[in-house]
Amino acid sequence: MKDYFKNVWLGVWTALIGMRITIDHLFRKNVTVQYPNVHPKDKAGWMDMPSNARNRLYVDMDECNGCNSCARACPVNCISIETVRSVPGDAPPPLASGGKRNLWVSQFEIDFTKCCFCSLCTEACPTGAIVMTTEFEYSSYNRYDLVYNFVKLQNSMSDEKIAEVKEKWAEHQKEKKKEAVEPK
Amino acid sequence: MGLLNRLNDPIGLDGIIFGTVEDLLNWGRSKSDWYLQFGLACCAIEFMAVNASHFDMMRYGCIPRSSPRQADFVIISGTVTLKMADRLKRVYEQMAEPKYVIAMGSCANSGGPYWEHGYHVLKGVDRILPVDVYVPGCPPRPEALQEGLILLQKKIRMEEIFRKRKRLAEEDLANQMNYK
Amino acid sequence: MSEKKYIDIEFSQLDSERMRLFMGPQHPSTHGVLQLEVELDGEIVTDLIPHIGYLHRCFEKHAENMTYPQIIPYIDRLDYISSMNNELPYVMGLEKMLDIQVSEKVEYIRVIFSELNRIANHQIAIATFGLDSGAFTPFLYYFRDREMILTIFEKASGGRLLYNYFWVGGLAADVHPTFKEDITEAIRIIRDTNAEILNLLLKNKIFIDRTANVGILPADIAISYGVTGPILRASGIPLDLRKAEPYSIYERFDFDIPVGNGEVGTVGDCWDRNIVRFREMEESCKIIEQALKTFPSQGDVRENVPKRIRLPKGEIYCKAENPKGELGFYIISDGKDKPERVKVRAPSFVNLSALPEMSRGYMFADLVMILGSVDIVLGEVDR
Amino acid sequence: MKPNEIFKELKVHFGEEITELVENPSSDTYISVKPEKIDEICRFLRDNDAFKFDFLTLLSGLDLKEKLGIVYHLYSMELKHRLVLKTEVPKDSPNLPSLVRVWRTADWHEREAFDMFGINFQGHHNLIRILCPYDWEGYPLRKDYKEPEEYHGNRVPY
Amino acid sequence: MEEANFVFNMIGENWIAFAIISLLPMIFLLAYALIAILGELKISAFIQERLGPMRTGPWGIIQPVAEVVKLLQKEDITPDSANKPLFNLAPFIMFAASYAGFAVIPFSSYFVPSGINLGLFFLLAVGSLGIIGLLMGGWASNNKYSLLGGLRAVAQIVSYEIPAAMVILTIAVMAGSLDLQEIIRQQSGWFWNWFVFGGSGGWIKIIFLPFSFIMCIIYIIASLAETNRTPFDIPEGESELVAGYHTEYSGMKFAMFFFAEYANMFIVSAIITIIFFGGWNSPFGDFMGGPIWGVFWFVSKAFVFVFLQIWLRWTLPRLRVDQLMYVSWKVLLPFSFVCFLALSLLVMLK
Repeated sequence: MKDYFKNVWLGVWTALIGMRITIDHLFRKNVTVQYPNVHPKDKAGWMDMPSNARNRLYVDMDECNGCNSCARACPVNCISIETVRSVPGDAPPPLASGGKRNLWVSQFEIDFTKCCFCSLCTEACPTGAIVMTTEFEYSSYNRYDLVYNFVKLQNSMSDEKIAEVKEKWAEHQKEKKKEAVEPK
Repeated sequence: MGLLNRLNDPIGLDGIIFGTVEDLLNWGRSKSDWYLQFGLACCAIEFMAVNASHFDMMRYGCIPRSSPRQADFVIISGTVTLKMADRLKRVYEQMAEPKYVIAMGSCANSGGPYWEHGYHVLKGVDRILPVDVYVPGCPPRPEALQEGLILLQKKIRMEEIFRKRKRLAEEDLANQMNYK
Repeated sequence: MSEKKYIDIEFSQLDSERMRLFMGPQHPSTHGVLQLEVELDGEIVTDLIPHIGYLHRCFEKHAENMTYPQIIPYIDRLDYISSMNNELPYVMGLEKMLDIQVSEKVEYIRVIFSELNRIANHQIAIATFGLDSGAFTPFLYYFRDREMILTIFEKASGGRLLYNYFWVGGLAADVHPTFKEDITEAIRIIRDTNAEILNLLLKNKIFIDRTANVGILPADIAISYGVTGPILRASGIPLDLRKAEPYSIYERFDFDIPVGNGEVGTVGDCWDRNIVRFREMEESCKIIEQALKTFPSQGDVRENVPKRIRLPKGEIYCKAENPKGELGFYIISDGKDKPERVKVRAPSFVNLSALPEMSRGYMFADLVMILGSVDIVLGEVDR
Repeated sequence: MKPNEIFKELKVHFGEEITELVENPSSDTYISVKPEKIDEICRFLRDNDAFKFDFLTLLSGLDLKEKLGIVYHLYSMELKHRLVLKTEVPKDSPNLPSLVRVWRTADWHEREAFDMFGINFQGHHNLIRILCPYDWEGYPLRKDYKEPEEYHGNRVPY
Repeated sequence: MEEANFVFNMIGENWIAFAIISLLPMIFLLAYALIAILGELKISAFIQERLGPMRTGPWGIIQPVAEVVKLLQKEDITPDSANKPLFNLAPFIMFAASYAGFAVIPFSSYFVPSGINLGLFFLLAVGSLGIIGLLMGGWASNNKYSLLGGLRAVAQIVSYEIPAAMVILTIAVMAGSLDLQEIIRQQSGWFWNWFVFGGSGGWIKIIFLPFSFIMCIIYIIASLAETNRTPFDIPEGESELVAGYHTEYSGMKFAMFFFAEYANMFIVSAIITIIFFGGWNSPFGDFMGGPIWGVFWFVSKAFVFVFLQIWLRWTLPRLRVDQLMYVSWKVLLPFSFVCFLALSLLVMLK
């Protein structure tokens, strides 16, 4: 009998305690960050995005030497790079930071529908061309808009140029073959 | 809220009346999106975070419903496996028209990290459902999902309700003419 | 007793049809894509068959095709609520095989972040459990606090949920400068909220009625089912790998192992499981505070990170105390840069296998509570 | 108790069934056993007061090219020691006794090994697929596994 | 007793008057539902330190309008295996039952749609009609979750009718009438004349104050159960039963259920107001009295209880079915018996 009344009392009392807590919160300042109006990059408070946040990748084509190490490091193989070897004497312009380049990067494609944003590629890159940015607003209506070809985007090589270097390399190969055949 | 911007529409009186009504209807649908409580994988945790106090999905008029019948859109938040694909399709079919799909995260977009060796992973939810908005990220930030949501609302606002049938019929006719 | 038997016979003669209910994979309280085939007699669960595999993402197949550092992002995605804890046994195992000694600072950061992530995990566990019981508000209070922990992780690693932060031989990046202050502040707020939740949810009479004496798992059955983590401790067995087989630098810290003692019901019921998690959060706070006091701020976190990992031939079983139980990786190497086989001992998978045993004979509404108290993550169950 | 002591003890009791003790400085030590009486060995390990292996931590299947391997990781709650047992079965007849009656946790572990490798645990009450769908074909974690082209109308490869 | 209906006084007793009278609660109900839905969203948000709807109009205040516009457009699905007539009828029965309750609710001393002298009894009777709709919907959906929800709802409502009826019986004894207007008139004057404080007259009632308080609490709890609100929202308990009896409903039919739920919330709040808190009476004697202010007092008192329901919903967890029965039969009912006896004694002493 004592337990019965105790239970009934506890039922009412703990409910009242809970109600006191919730009414307390009713008049507290709310914590919501109103996203489109307050952007996380605005440095609005402790919730804002740090500068090392891992979001969309960016490739600086002026820095890329086409070494393919990011593609090898990528666990999901979302980076596909096509390069064309340059013929001697027709080397691509050097890197913006001064290094030498031997490869024409004719295609640098990152499929952001596959990327897992692990930042292993940025670690592997010897020149620091591929970096993680804080840009995250790139939702789209079309899946194929999420495949970024940085060569096209940055216009580092035009289609004609790609065709030209490819042709040059093919010719170079032919000549080499000839040279290899001639000594016989 | 732009209800009257169709007044400038050069279609005529039809356009004014239907355009205004259409705008109102679209406005209602875009501002009151009830979503299906449906979490699949990692992205579901970020999806829950979007519901939580800091991001508060309800600001957009999104109220969680656990029955697909009452939901307006579904957020595919995570990897869809082949075992799940049939069930997902069924859940989608149970939803009442008009219905929308947001593919959240890499896995839903194209299989994500599992696209290469995942023998049991559906490589992209668009193979079974018509996806309206693709939100990239693995998992996307809560803000990124909110951006996807705003895109979806924009899409709903642009929809045609009344003239769709007429337009489709006209297009059909034109196609037939071309065929002849 | 005899009377009860008599009643049972009476009821068995009644021609009542059993109902087969398929709960999930789309169901608000299956914590993901679990399917439970429930046989109901009225409201009583007479049988339960879990169908899992709706999130089978072929982790082990992927691991065989990846180099060792590339596996870490996939390990994050196993138990996506406590990614830091997931990475820890894997990198420790590899370090043991490669014979790498990591620096003091790395060990400290690893412990601090593991414990923070344990808090975050338990917050979600209790929050979703409250949600299952119908209390929506505690869920959001916990998520509000969890956001602080995630921000700390993001500032350190760059990722909000999946970090790829613990690397073999070190860490991906150094911690941010305001790391200590952020964590001290976070712990203060976590403790405040915990005090609130204790009154709002855990001590609520309705909540106690829902959870006490429900889903009892006796200790011997728990061991036989291989259950680990808070569920085992709630059954009264103080097994915690941090104490039993101390790894990293856990032996330096002073903390207790909370066990279930049946305060409001029986040992090993749903309430015990939650209160164990709840108290573990406090213990984690204690560990973090101690670690912050002696935290060595000097040192490079990446000095021992090998450029290329090639394991010697052999095998290792490395384990650590995940928030959900003993997480183990059984790594077999054949001397190449890719593992021959990586097998995961997923605590959720094992814990879930005890669910039918726990829930038989309880009511359908209890089933939801029992499932919630097991605290599964389907990414880990199905792998 | 160290694995070599356990090995000696087991050798006394089971003789030929216990093949060898494999020690490797950089990795775990394990005991190789023959598959036929694995359930008896495990029951002995569980019930003997010197071992008290009451906890099956992990049961994993392996693909060893010609054979299939099964690895048991055991742990004793009371004595706090661990043991690894390894056994091999031929690929064309992968049969060995089930351990469900020794440790109940073996139930799902064995189903998983069956699902992934096609190891047939005799005496298991419910040996069906667990992770893959029930009508899935092939054993995915075998090294020679080829993923199907189509499953229920959905294309599988990317 | 003057006839209390301003419509009849103004245009006489003809069919136009009847039409107007029957439509007035509907207009009120529509406005109320919009406010209550918004209130629910906003209050829950503020309790959880969120903001709630923000992007539909300023501070999201026209969110419910958008919802109605949306629900009007949704496809109305009738499942193939459902029992179609019952499935389609259920929401209407549910709504009609709650709307019928408005027939006797006195909004003011000069307005009650139908001034029958059995008002209290009518409310009790009509309030239980709704469960037929519930059960119909649950059964006809041919969904196991719906069926479980429907059955639970019936069990719950039927058992909570009894403590509620006990409370109403007590009030009938105290007021000596079943006419709602009469009950309210007996509580006129200052707020200590309300039945929650033991009714008018006599210092002896101070001894009986605890009993009348408990009676009030019993009715509040029972009313929560009758409207399926937390902690008694078992019929639609999301975590177990997906959405309970309305799992299969979509579009406008679902809106009817939704609407009926909010209408029910108002009805029970109105009953609490009428039988315990003096209905349209001003709490401070003649201050702000009169029929026009009466509407204000009545509606604002009722809204306090609607707020209480919302507040409780976002605080408490949900009970289990057997515990629900326990609360009804073993807690509320004995307590209501004791209080009934005590308050009857009070009536005799007065």
